[in-house]
Amino acid sequence: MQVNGQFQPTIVAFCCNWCSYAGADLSGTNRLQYPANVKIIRIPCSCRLNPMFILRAFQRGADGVILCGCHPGDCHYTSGNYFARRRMTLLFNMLEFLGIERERTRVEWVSAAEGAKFAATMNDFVATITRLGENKRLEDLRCKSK
Amino acid sequence: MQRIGVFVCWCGSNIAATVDVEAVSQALSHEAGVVFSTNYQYMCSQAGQEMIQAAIHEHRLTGVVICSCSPRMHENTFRKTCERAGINPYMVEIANIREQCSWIHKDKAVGTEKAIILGRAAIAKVLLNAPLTAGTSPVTKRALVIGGGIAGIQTALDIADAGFEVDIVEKEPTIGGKMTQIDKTFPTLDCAACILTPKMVDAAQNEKIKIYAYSQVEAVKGFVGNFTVTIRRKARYVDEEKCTGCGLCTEKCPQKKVPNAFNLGLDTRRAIYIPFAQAVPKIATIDADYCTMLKTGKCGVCSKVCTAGAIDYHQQDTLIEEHYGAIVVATGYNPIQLDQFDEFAYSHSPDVVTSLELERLMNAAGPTGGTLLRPSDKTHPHTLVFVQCVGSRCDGGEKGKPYCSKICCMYTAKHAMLIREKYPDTEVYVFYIDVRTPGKNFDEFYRRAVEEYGVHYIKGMVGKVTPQNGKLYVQAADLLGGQQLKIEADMVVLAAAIEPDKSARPLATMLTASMDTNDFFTEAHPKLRPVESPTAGIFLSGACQGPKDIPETVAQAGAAASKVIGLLVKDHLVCNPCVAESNELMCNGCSACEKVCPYGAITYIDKEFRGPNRTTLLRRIAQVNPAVCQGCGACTVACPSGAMDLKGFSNGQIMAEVDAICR
Amino acid sequence: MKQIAISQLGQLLDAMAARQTLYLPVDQGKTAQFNRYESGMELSKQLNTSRSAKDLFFPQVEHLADFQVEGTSITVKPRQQQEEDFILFGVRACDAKSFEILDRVFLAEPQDTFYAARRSHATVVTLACGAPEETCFCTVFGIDPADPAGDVTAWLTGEKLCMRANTKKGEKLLAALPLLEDGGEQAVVAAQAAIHAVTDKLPLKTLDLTGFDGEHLMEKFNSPHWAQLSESCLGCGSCTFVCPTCQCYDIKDFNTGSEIQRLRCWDSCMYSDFTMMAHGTNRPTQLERFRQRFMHKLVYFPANNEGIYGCVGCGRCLKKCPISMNIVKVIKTLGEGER
Amino acid sequence: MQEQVRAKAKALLESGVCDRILAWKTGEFFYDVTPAVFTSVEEIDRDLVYNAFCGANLSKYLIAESRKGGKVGAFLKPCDTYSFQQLLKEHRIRRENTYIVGVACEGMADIETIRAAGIKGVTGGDFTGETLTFETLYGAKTMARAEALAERCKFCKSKKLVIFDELLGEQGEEQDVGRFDEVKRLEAMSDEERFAFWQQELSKCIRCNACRNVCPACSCEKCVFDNPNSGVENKAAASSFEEQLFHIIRAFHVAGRCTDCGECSRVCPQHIPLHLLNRKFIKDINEIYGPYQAGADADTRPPLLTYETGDPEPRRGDAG
Amino acid sequence: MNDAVETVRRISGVNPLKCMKCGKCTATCPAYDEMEYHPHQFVDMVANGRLEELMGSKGIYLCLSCFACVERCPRNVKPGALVEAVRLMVIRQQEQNHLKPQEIPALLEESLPQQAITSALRKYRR
Repeated sequence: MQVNGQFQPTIVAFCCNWCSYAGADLSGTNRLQYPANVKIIRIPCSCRLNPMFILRAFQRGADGVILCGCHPGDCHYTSGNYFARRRMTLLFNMLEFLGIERERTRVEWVSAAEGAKFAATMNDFVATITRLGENKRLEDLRCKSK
Repeated sequence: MQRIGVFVCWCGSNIAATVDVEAVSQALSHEAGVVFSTNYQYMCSQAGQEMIQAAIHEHRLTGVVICSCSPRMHENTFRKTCERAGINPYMVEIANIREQCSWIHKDKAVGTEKAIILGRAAIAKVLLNAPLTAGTSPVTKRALVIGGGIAGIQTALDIADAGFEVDIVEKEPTIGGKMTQIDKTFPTLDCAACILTPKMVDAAQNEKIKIYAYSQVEAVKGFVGNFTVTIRRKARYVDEEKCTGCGLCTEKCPQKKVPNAFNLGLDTRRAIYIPFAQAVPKIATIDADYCTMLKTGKCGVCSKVCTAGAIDYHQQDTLIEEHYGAIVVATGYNPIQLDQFDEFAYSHSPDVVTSLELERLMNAAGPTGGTLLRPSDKTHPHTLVFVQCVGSRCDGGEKGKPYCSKICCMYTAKHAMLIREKYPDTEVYVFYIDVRTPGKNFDEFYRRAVEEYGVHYIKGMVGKVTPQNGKLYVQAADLLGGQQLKIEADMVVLAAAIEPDKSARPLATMLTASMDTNDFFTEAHPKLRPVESPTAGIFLSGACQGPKDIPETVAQAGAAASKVIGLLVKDHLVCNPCVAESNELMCNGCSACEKVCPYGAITYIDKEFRGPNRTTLLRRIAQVNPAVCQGCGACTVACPSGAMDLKGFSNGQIMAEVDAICR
Repeated sequence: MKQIAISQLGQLLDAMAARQTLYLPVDQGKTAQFNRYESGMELSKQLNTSRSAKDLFFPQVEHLADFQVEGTSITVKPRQQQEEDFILFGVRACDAKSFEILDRVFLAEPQDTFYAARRSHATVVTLACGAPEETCFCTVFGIDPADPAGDVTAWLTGEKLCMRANTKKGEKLLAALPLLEDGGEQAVVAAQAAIHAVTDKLPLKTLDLTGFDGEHLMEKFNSPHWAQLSESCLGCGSCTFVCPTCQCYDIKDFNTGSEIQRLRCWDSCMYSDFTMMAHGTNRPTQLERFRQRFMHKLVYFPANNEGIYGCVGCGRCLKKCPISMNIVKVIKTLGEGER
Repeated sequence: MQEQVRAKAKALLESGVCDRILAWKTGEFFYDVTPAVFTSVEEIDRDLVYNAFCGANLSKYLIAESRKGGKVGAFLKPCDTYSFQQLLKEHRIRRENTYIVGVACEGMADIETIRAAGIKGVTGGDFTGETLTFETLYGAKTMARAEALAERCKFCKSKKLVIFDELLGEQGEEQDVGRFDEVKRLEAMSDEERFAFWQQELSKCIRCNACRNVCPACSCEKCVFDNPNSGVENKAAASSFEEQLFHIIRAFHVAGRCTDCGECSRVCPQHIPLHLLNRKFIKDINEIYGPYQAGADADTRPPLLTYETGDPEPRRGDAG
Repeated sequence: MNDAVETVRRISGVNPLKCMKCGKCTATCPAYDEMEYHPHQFVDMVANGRLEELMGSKGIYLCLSCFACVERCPRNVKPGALVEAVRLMVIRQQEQNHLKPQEIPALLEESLPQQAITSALRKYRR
């Protein structure tokens, strides 16, 4: 999205309910700042993230998608993030294979105690996407005509 | 057609300061499906909740969106509010405009815009919500306590007292934990053994309590109300049924040079041992690392002297499986290793000891029989220096811990006081950064040490300790006196920081209970649910949750027990209704979902379907057990046909949120 | 008759493209496709494009209208239709014939305005077939690949491209191309003879359509052969989507977030969800779906259109079917002269 | 070989071991072979062929055939047996209702490759030997079978029949002939080049669903792209995104399950090299999680349905 | 003065507010007796902006830079680095009257070691 001639990326962050969503809450509780470009969607576990959701976000105008879950070994459901890790590893490789910038997708493990890490991650991700510019390769122009 | 009501909370100024709440409720009132939108100072207050209920009735709302604090905070509150007003509690969605909006943005325009988008996403989701009804699952009326220290014992006693069976798993040969090693307790100075050993005996004799000493938790499966735990009973090489605890073997064993772990290596014991006289269970254990028979096959003295015939050199570890409804973690603490603190010469001089070692040196059952002697030359020390905060309150890196270990100020005052009382000819210096004594009669206790016992409390730290000619040269700062002190001491006592037991981390993984960066277990809520883990059915007792003294530990142990009792009295638990569900018309029966399910919640049946042209088709389809499913959603992504979906977090709902956010 | 040297073909295409948008078959990877001409593009030498020429009049996705929802009111905004003239170059005889069949569907009342606009703005330049292949059976439907219809007919005669205007539109086009010179009649006759020499040898030229008509409708419909013919059909839409005469579509709405777009998308009667309705589908198995496609082309369509078949014998489905089941095998199995 | 196959088919019917036989049926021009079910010796004698054009993978038909009652005999080529075993693993086929005859395969010819070599107007010929002979409208032509092979057969991963009740011809071996070379070539390109490559290819897609419908892994009772409630359903790609979406999701859904039989690329009327997407997944799985061949055995857990605690993290784009 | 504190913080990379006033630096300092201000006071003075006093103190030149305080500090405050930074501040203050390269040759003496000349050039070159 362009705001006053400046590129303002739309970032969708999928956060698992148990660790990362709580980590995001903690960064709020500690008043740690990160850009408003980031909008969080709460999912029960990182393994709930269907690749279709990521593609959907890009279709609808997202410039970056990040998945945050419990650290490997800490999954509330024991194994969810391990499955998510495999799925995302392969999916991101495939997107890159199709020529879509790898920087647009990211996985980060953020625990409920890591409010600072959450904010730092989001600051970094927004900066990366801002540098990268608008998502042009996985866009659906129909959703951009306003 | 859904009729959605939107309620924007100011949270006093917490939200309203950086989000224009009026603009948000205005903007959201134009969203499709919204028939009512308002804002109010405190939605979670009585008045706020009544306002929501009134709006539900007046506008015949079918769904509610609350723009407020995190759903982790008040989702349940608002669900109950709406349920009381007659709509299904799962027709409520929360837009988190506090923790994830107003508190992280300073610019009001930015905050307002984001709050509107988050509100839209919640509206888009709630439009696809369906009323959900929770199922139930049975509760196994038996609890497991992991760790047999004072925390574990107290929890077990309290649970047993309420009439429920409870098992204690303790990795050491005896229960009792750290408290058995402590001499006296602050602030009353009563003897630890005198108050602890009766409790140990109570636990052993209580018919509801079963103690698995010298055992470890090997695997945990299941979920709240239905845990299956595999316990490894380590081989003692002594038949527990036969051993009478007479101790003859521990006197006759020829292997005498085993460091005595109970006395922290300050003296030695035999290869077959009973840790201490009051051990429970009082059963001998062979230390396989030192036993000549087990190592070389030659010896067998203990077997010969044992009249009960209890020695069994061929004993193996055994695995047993038990079922529990609740699990209490009481894994306790240990002092940290002091390798990183060379300046205090802990590794160089035996006269530099930790406070726990000092406890043993002062204990009547300890290596010196209760007389305070220097470990190096067994002489009476005349000058003692206590150093506080060793490894506590450190910033960053592998050196030390960032937290305050909480108990050191008080036990140091206790030590100083006891030494001055027993040996008035000693000079005792305590170097402190801050003296922290919140607690009933704590500060009075500390003042007595200073005022009545003449302990020298010096604000400042010890910079280095140099052992030389049988003395310890202590260089320290006296910040208030404005001088650098050089003290010639006989002994230095380090108040080492405490850390969670090393067994806690792998246990947390097994239990899927979360931990903080210091490996303390995380509580479900730091203030309101301090003895529960976020993982349902897992409770926390004692220092595994954070540094604690004995009274606090016992209090928490009781609190954890009451939470366990509250769970075990229920015959059934109400399940989370946000569980996976398979659409049998689309299911391929391929078993992908079953393979990723961590709970074994998915099974398959062959079901007959109506095929085209009046034919029938037998198809393999997946079925989800809603009582077992915990709603992680792993199966929904493994399923290629999309037959598997998650109630409350359906594909459609999440995509609707995505659409609303990216719009 | 006009002509121009093959070596000047590029200039001729440039001249046409300078007047109007020009579409012609070009090679894209291994296949030929109708593409919008840009200078330097070369006319494909392949016999036929992978997709047919119908795309230019009846595209796979047609954006019909937009809806805007504001509160409880809906505003409909129609989409713009074709307003500019364009040239469709290099259409083969079979595809040219297919336009006639599509016209019967889309130009009948009520007229499809999107299709009609495109038809009226198009000038079709057909190109006689150089080397027909074994899959060709257009002659069975009375089509002469050596003399295709269209506003202009063209022949490649070795050295020259010869062009003949058949309609006013065609005359107008040729008149506007000063590069062309008169002549070429003789070369065209020779070229036509060469084409006929091949068409005489075509293995499918004797395909017998006797009995494929309205009178035998029930007999064909109830034939026991459908089960065996359809048993290996995958139910994909490749035959449908390469077919120049298939004209079924579905209406889909797409919510962009700010508006709803109404799209008309090609559909295939081979699909399990074709004409799916609230009660389900009236063609529950692939047999019914398969039968529908061929009954439509070979029986229903001629029964309603003075005996004109819904097939032009282009042979695309013969080449493209993943399992090589096609209209020829159906005709042979169900026909009078069945084995 | 064709005679052996016919003889075996007839024997299976006559002995009553099978009630019907799934094999390949001759066509108009001999190369346009169709999968078919044979129920009589006469049909077999007349129509059953096993030649260089029997590329169709018959395993997927067994999903429906194995549920019809009675026993179906099926001739499966090496790559078909991988698909068959994978389908068994996913409980899609009732093994007890099938009788599998594994047939050795010399690689299948591709009529498009032959046409591209200038052999057009093929009306007949002999396709059983090392050299293929063609009768065409433009005279007789020949081509070595090795040259006429489909791309997938040039890079054949295995000539091993992994599951069968009976074997015709020689059992083969797994082989490594560089089937990932093309994937590597694409990987070596810049993002821009790869993007341009796939834009060019995927823009040709007409969403005929041939790739999906022929794919043995795509055997869903209802595909998400046909399900109006899935959120991704569409009839035709109305934007370049929808072209990408279909192929990414399809490849992801078969990741770890695709045996690399190559049917998707064989049937694509637009000649999009769809198998490269699947091969990319296979290559990554092999490299990251260790060698895995879908359908090679009945027990190994598919890579996306298992994990190791030490699995690597998804690679980051910004290298830090 | 806040600017100066900021500069010291930037040069040293130390946040003096992390100090919990335990005095371990002072306890460990071998130059304790010589220094007018002791390490913990030093940290406190920087934190409270008392830089002029510090810059005027001889003590900053008596610090041995042994870094024992840096090593021992439990809070990672690095008093030694702060001393170093204050010294640098003094040097920067002297910038107004520092030597210019062209002035150096005239000041050279036969007896000066080569290293001194080189380091002078390094130090005073702008």
